Amino acid sequence: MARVLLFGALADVAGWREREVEATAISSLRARLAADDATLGQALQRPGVQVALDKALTRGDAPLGPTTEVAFLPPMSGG
Amino acid sequence: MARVLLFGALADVAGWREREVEATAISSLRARLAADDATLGQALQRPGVQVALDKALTRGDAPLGPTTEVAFLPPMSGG
Amino acid sequence: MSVHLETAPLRPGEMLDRFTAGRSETGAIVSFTGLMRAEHGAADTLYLDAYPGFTEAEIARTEAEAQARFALQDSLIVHRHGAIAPGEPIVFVATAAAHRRAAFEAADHLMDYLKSRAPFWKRSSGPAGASWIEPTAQDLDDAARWDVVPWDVAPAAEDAG
Amino acid sequence: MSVHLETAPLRPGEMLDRFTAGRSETGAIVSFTGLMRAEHGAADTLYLDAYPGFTEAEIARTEAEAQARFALQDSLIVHRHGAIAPGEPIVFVATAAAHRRAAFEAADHLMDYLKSRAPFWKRSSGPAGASWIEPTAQDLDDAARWDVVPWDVAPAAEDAG
Repeated sequence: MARVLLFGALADVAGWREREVEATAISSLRARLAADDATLGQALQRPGVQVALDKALTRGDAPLGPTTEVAFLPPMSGG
Repeated sequence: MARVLLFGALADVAGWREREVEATAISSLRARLAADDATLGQALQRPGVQVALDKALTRGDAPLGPTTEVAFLPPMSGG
Repeated sequence: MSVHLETAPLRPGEMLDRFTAGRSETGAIVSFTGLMRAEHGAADTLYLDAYPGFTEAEIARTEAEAQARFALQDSLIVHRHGAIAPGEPIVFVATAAAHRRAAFEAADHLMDYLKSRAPFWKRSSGPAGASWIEPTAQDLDDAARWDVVPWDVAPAAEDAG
Repeated sequence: MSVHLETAPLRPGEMLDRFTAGRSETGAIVSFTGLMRAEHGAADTLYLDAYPGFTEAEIARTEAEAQARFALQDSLIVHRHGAIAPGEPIVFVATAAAHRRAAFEAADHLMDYLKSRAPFWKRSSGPAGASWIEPTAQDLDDAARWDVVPWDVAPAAEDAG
């Protein structure tokens, strides 16, 4: 059960900001989110969307532990 | 009777900051101040010392009215 | 040095006084307060999304770089998130240094970073609707001004304040 | 726009809050607070001589030039005179503009003028005695930075804050 967080426009696209999702890797998490919501699945693939695991930016695939926090971050706009 | 004001190091040299002096022009005022205090007379001639009449900078000689305020300003140091 | 996120309205005067108190070797304190503009009625709410924990940590890295680069004595960054109304402060930055050039440049640099690269997502709402905002070309240019200077430049010697 | 001389201690936070209040089209407020440094015990009093009436009027001319040059919405300059103790504010400058670059540059410019050319005469006292201080070469260089730019340069367009 990863804890998934969406920010900015991604949360608007999905209609939620935070959700528990069963997944053991970022790749399988992406597949599950896309299966539930194809529009969100596409939005997560857009260039500039970054992924943070437990508040540290990561690239590519990575395994998820049972309590990992996975955040999908659209391009940062500044404050 | 001009009202004479001294600022900064000039007031230290003279030992006073403000005094009424009988004079009808800047030139005669300078002569009278130098006659009373030769060190002050010299200090007032130093390059960079400016003169303001009624709070407006002036150059060269100028007549003084009975209530003119004459200020001798050493080089400005900023705050 | 510290970075804070707040959802309640910011109080710049109180923050400036607290930041200024008890400094005997500081000659210069610069503060920047960024306010939400009403855009003459075109904007009525700015919503700033942040990722608490991540956002402060990312900002703190840039703050630490700025402290070293400009020989700052201290700095404070307080950023609002959530819904913000016109006229309200969005961000407060303060920098303290022995001399004014360093304090000005550090505050300027921190603001360029905060406005263009910091981990926030912002949505502006008004009578014409709501939209998510990307940094402007000017914001990116402003931030890039600092990239061309070597990081180990020494601050220029200078008089008090 | 206003210029004030004060003999009582300055209150930067209060001045910043009053300057900031009620602005719906201001995106950026920069403040500068110049403090007297103790110089690790080498300085115990700064005495600033001013010529009330003349000093404010001269500063106001530069303030008006800065307002036009940087398209400022507002500015405030409050300068202490008389005897000042270490840690106390000497000067407070605030600038308000739609965008941050103008507010930063105007405050920076005003401070360069105030530190090098404004009509004050300053004497620093410490254990080693008292002496009248002239502007440093760095102060004059800082002030001269602004002389090479044409006065009618338009401020660059830029995002909020």
